[in-house]
Amino acid sequence: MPEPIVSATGLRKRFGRLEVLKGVSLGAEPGDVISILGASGSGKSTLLRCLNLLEVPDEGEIRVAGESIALRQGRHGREPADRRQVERLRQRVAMVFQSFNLWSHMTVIENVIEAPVHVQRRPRAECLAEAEALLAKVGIADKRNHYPAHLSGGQQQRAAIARALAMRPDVMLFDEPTSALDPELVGEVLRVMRQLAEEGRTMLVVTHEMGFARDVSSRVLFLEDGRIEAEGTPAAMFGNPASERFRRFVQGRG
Amino acid sequence: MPEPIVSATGLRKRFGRLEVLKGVSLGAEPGDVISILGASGSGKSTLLRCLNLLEVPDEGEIRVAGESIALRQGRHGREPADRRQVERLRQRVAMVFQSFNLWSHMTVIENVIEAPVHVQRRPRAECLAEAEALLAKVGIADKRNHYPAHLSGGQQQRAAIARALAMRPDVMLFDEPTSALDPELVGEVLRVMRQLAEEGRTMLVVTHEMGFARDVSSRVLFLEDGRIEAEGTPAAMFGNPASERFRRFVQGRG
Amino acid sequence: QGRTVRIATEGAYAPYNFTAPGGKLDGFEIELAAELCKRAKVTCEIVQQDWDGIIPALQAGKYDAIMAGMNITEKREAVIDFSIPYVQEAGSFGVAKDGPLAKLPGDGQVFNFDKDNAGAVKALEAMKPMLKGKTVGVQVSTIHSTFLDKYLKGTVEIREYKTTEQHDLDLLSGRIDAIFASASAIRGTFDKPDFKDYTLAGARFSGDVFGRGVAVGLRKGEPALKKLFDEAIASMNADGSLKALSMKWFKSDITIKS
Amino acid sequence: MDLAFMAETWLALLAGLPLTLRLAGWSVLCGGVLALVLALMSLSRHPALVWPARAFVFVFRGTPLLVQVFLIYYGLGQFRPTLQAWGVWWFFREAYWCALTALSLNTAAYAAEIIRGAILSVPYGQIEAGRACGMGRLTLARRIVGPIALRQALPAYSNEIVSMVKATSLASIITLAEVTFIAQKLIAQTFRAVEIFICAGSIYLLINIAVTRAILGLEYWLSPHLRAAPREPPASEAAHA
Amino acid sequence: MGFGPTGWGPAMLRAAGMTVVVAVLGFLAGAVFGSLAAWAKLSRVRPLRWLADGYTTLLRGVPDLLVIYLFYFGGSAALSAVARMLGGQGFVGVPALLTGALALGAISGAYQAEVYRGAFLALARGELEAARAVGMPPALMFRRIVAPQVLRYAIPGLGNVWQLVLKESALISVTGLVELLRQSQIGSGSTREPFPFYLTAAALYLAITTVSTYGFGWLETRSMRGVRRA
Ligand SMILES: Nc1ncnc2c1ncn2[C@@H]1O[C@H](COP(=O)(O)OP(=O)(O)OP(=O)(O)O)[C@@H](O)[C@H]1O
Ligand SMILES: Nc1ncnc2c1ncn2[C@@H]1O[C@H](COP(=O)(O)OP(=O)(O)OP(=O)(O)O)[C@@H](O)[C@H]1O
Ligand SMILES: [Mg+2]
Ligand SMILES: [Mg+2]
Repeated sequence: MPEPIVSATGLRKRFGRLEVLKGVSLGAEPGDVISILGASGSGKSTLLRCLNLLEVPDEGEIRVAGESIALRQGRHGREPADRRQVERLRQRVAMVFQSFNLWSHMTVIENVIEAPVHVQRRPRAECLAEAEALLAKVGIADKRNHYPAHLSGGQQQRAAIARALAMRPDVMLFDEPTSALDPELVGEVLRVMRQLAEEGRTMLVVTHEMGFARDVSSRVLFLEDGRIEAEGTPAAMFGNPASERFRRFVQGRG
Repeated sequence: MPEPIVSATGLRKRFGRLEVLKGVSLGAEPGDVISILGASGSGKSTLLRCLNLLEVPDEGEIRVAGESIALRQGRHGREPADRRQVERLRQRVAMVFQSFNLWSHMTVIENVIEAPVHVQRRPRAECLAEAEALLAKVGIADKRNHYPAHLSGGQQQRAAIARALAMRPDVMLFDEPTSALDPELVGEVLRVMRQLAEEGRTMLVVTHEMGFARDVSSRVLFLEDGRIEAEGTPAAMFGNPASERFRRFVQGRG
Repeated sequence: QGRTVRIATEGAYAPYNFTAPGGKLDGFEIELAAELCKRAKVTCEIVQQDWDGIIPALQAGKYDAIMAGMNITEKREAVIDFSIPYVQEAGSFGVAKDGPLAKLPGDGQVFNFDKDNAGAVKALEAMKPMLKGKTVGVQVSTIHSTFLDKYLKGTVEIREYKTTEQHDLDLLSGRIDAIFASASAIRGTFDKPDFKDYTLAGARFSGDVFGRGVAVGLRKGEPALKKLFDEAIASMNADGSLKALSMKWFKSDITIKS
Repeated sequence: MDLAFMAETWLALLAGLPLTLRLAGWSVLCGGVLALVLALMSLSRHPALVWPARAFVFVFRGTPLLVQVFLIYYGLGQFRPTLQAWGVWWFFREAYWCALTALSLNTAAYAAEIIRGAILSVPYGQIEAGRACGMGRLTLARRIVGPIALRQALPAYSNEIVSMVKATSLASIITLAEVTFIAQKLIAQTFRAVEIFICAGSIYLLINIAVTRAILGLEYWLSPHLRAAPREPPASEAAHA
Repeated sequence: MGFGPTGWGPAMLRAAGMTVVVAVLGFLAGAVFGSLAAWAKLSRVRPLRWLADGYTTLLRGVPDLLVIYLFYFGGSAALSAVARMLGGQGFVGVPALLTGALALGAISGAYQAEVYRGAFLALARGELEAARAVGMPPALMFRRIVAPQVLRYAIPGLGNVWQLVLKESALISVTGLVELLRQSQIGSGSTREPFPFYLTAAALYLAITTVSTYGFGWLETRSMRGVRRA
């Protein structure tokens, strides 16, 4: 069994009084596509954000590509011991935010080439060409010179996906990457993601698309109240759910 | 046939060179639930925003509750002739934004009672009680005193829905009201909407939930490139789509 | 004749006029004003006004007279009237006791350009070699700065200060080699312990640019008021009470003998 | 109004312009650099950095510039032997350097607050997005926080620059013959305060109009995202990458 | 300094009080002028924008002393002229405190306008739309949504303007008001001992600043509720 490229052990995270993650462990091997399901407020976004240290877990260990992220007790709670290490790791782990977070002072194309050019220091011309291709792939090539404020919701989401892909990351964290998309585009984006999976890219996807969880992912993880309530292959999870709670969740639909 | 409570005739809207709406007409009678479907960027949000004059159409007429909204040619394009009239209308037409737009300096409960207390001038105590009930209904009663920045995506969306409902509007404009929700909550929110429909509330819903469009709405409207490409009862639209384009759209899902 | 005359003073120019800790005005001109008003049989009210606005506010009519150590000069006469002068002081240098200028020739003698022009010029020429290249501080836009400009420009480097305290401080810090001001102002400063190593030096000058002395400033076109002040000053000069006041506040007689 | 007199006054005042400009320019520049350091110090979480920065801002914002100029020039002048022993007297001996020091320290305190506020107003999500793609602190500051904060700080900063231009007039109390010094001298000679002030005022006004226009231009250039969408997508490269 | 009959303490304290009064009045007047000007600047009506631009450019651009001169001497000259026309005579003084506060208000208003405008531009557009969408009329929207958020972003800038006004209050001594710096000048001219006076003045200004810094800090924390910080 190959070494996991990302793994978390015993993650705990609290905001004030509220404990959002209550000991979560997971591991993703190269090429894994893990769907993270769960009710609203169950801690899915927080889990993803912990994996690239946007939130520092109060307890637990995170390993990326064989390295354990060193954490230490700082004055204001736990903090990364080595900033450089975290920055290095983040270049290999891209994230698509639930609220997109496009940079408002840059056009779409500028948003996309920002990290490749200024963080990874790849040649600008190459990045531009790649960015154009990515924008075409997600279908917003004509909006390349627009500012985010002038895009529709779905266009923003696609720009955010292109931005993450442009970093050529090993691991991608998607926080509801298709929430603002119409069925056609959902299909398109899921196709892109499947293709990435085939290329061996690892993905962790928070999603409400049961179709995606069932058809594309290699593993499904059901989060409930800060704990992993159920976990398994899509076939096992959807075919014959061991968890009563998960069964209800999936059938929740009206 | 009853008089439509909202109607639009020949709406056109352009942003710079881009013509986003190219002559859209629609009418909603009391109790109607109209699903608006369409690809990303097809102008769905713009259409909704025109209906309550957040965008002023370049051409066309909008009527609400029998009144035609007076528009005039101002220095900077068209503008409402009578601000009061627009304000009056907006109190009867509530909107849930695609990006929620909760007021960041107010807690959830303050967001919900803001308009009833300060715009509609209803007694505070009554509004508070009603707001509590609404928050409970959408399942975020425990977050009443949180600021929007501390909520998960789904929680923000539900707060936005509660805020719109608190105005007791005649017409509700929903811009993808379930995009950030898990299947269970989608079911819950759709149940609330169905209930509103039964109470005779009129709704226009931009959605990517085919299930909702098929099961709840009284009419489905398919927008393509700024025009209404197809329109009809759900049965007619889904059962035997006259539009080839619409059939492809619905089946888009990968 | 029963009218009220409002007189403005600065209240920050000891010993002419200054403010006591409690806010009460005091000084040579305050006592003088009281006596002048008594003799002129008018009621007086003294108001305090910052120096920068003192002439504009007179012209605007905020008060009727200025008694603020103001010398009669041509430029001022172009915009306001003056009474006859009540005191006049010679200009003098102040230097460090152990500095290069301590031995300035002239030794405290007063030369008047109007009465003894040749003598004054000679005394000045005698001082020039020693002053050459030195930096002298002076209060800006005063008769003293006019004097330096007219007679010593090119010989000394002139540095202009807003107030006399400021050039005193710079003398102390050694940024300048001498100050040029009225003898009473210099003496007032050099009495302080900080300045025990400083002294008046060289010849003193009057006449010409120094003008005709310190007088009451009045709005133009009020001859009746000018007459009241002129007569009162003349009468105080005549009976020696002005001299007594001068002795009290300046420790010397600087009244004008005609 | 006496036009001939005004014209003559105006020309006389122009003699002070170079000094005024030099004082304003250098103090804004030096003050700006110091302000950035101070703002970053007070935003850091380290008490050893936060407190000195706060104390500095407190003292220099809290006392009038006039008093600062006075104390730096005349006050330090009283410690000449000490300063000579430290070998810095040559610096404090000169009114020009003292004025520049006081003006720079003063504007640094104000600008530090402006910059701090601007940095705090950068939306959190934008910073997170930067972190998430592995930006180091410097890149994040240069590419994301800097541009957004700069845009946000400009109106307030233009206030500060403009008031700095005017504040150079306080250098007149330490014998520097800039525009106001000359104006006051002329007033003392002619007593035509209002006319002379109007002349002096017009000089400051012209400088300040130039400054504010320049900053407005910069502001406009930096905020295309607040304007309408591009008329037609230019095929060229990104506008100001 | 001292507080005895020969001490300058009480006089300095009184002057400090005058400084505070003038500064507060000037700042408040400035808030009114400033928000009007900011509103005009953001409006779509061109002449209004020009007017506001002219106001802020002029009052920020010319030395403050000139503005005070014009308000004070200009104001009383105008009043006197009016009085003469009505058959009165002589000098009609404008109350120094009133002119001082108005002049400071006019000046600080020009600065505050820029601060408010900048803060307004930092507001999230979507939140304004949400307000419009519930039918808020402009005044209500201003009071409930815009003002609280503008204040949030404006507070650091306003703190600066307040400090500016506090110190600009020194300039109104040309109108004859005795505030802190004027009192120091009087004191140092009368005693020929400048340092004690300027140091005391600095200490008193710092005391005022301490209180106001604390106040602004409190406001800032309060208004920042609900904002996530990096
Ligand atoms: N303020 C604006 N300025 C310029 N272009 C705009 C603006 N708002 C929207 N557009 C453009 O108008 C088109 C329609 O936008 P709209 O938001 O109505 O799409 P939508 O149908 O809601 O899409 P989605 O499902 O992605 O939300 C898009 O191409 C968008 O780029
Ligand atoms: N910064 C914060 N401060 C306080 N509470 C927070 C913060 N961020 C998240 N929470 C709380 O933590 C819980 C989990 O949030 P999270 O965003 O992880 O949920 P989620 O599973 O992503 O939900 P959704 O599907 O609605 O996005 C929520 O109850 C939320 O209110
Ligand atoms: Mg989430
Ligand atoms: Mg939309």
